[in-house]
Amino acid sequence: MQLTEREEGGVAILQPKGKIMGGPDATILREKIHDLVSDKKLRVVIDLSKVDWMNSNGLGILISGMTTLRDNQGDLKLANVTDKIQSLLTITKLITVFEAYDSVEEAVSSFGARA
Amino acid sequence: MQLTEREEGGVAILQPKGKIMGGPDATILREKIHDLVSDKKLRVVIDLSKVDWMNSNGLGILISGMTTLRDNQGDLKLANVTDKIQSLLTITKLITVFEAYDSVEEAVSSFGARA
Amino acid sequence: MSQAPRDSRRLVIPSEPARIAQADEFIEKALREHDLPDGLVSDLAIAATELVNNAILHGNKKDPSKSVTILVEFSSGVVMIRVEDQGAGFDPSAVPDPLAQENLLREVGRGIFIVRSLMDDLTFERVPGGGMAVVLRKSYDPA
Amino acid sequence: MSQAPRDSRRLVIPSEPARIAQADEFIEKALREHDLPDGLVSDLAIAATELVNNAILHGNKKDPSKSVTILVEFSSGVVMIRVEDQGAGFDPSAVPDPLAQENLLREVGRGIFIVRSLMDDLTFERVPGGGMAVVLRKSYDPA
Ligand SMILES: Nc1ncnc2c1ncn2[C@@H]1O[C@H](COP(=O)(O)OP(=O)(O)O)[C@@H](O)[C@H]1O
Ligand SMILES: Nc1ncnc2c1ncn2[C@@H]1O[C@H](COP(=O)(O)OP(=O)(O)O)[C@@H](O)[C@H]1O
Repeated sequence: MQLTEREEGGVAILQPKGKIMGGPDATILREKIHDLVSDKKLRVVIDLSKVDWMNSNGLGILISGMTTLRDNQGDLKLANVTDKIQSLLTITKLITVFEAYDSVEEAVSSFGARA
Repeated sequence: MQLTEREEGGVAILQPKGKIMGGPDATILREKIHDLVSDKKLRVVIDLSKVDWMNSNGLGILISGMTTLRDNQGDLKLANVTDKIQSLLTITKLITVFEAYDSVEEAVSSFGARA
Repeated sequence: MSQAPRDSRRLVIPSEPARIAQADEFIEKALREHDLPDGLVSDLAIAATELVNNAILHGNKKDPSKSVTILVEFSSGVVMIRVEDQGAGFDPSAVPDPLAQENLLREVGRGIFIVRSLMDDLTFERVPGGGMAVVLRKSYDPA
Repeated sequence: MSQAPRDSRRLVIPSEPARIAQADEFIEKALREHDLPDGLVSDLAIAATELVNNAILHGNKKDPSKSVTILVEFSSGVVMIRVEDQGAGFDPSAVPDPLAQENLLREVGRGIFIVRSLMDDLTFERVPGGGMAVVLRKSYDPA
């Protein structure tokens, strides 16, 4: 997994790329989330369009990112959930836990006006 | 900061040693907490007896450890809070947030019977 | 229907979390050589990496002196992947239900559930002399 | 009361988070050479490391090509520590109250509050040409 970051309208957009399968992946994303918390960038969108596939490790990363941000008065939302990931979210019932949008733009604007 | 770990009655006891001032300290403790979560060791005591002092970084580490464990159905409690740390917890009102015990034994037994 | 000849491949890795990518590459290469379609390759890769992660983390507890053995076998339109560790083993029936409301926000505990959902079959064996072997199977359309 | 001669020391570090330990060592060494008691040394080390962390993380945003300058001065029973970065500066009055109920469980946001609590005085200056200088003062009993 590679991770790139950009900002749009006061929202941080993280784009993981490749496969999320374990090993160093969780550490990379966890440290990034904690950097964002320290920088008070508490509104985060994960753009999943470039993720080939993920296993339960990837799901765990998304959950811990979301709970960490919520614990710090922020939130994490998903954008561009691929069919493969959608079906994992469905069978694990995580679909009920995440807010997901069809595009980064929609996810960003769901946060409302810049704080 | 150095970190050692032991187990007692189904409870993981982490003992940081030295000063907790930032830099790599937070990463070390965060990765340890996540290893514990992955190993389903969800009852954790932090023994502060060997900590010379900590700044707000140390307080942040304790908070994120506690919230991460609680998000995963576990908990984090403090033992052997030194006078210096006690006064930091008091002025920051974090004293109302943490469960603290005078000894590791009391903190361990506060978790009740082994799950 | 022509029966493809049996193909059996083995990889042994030390129990380091970063080795997961090597295991995945080995498995995906074998699957692609048997012309499995993309969707099936990724389902199998998802499932197999779950088992390898478990063997490294839970079985061998990241002890690099302990190894994980991965066996991939193709025969009669079924791919079998067997992941063996040198750990203490475990009781799969004791794993908590990841769909229970109180577990939904936990970071971990969905691996075996996902493997069961994606594969046709999942079995657990204790290896004589210690360790656990977990075996998944999935049918495919042999070329 | 004899007035100790003014002692002024400077350390310049690149903006890498791991440099915090070097900054702490530099500061504590100066404080101990002036025979400050243990309790005061640790209060000053706590406060000073807050400012250095802020300069590295928030001011210079971990850009290792930007430096943090730490000045420690003793004069007339007052120790002054000045931490200067090359960042964009900030408005200290806009920092949220860490004691507000909704902020209690946040990981960050207590640094400046703690420095104010432990020290006698804390001032913020914009450095001409950009950057922020944060200055703390604490009185002590000169030997
Ligand atoms: N190879 C193994 N050796 C020992 N224990 C295992 C093994 N595989 C799985 N387990 C146990 O089963 C539990 C559930 O595994 P799994 O469903 O993959 O979720 P996770 O790995 O995220 O905890 C693990 O927490 C562990 O206790
Ligand atoms: N040197 C600095 N340059 C720019 N911004 C700063 C600086 N120091 C502090 N800040 C701002 O003030 C906020 C509060 O700082 P502080 O109370 O030390 O808490 P924390 O560093 O944990 O966020 C920081 O989040 C940052 O926005």
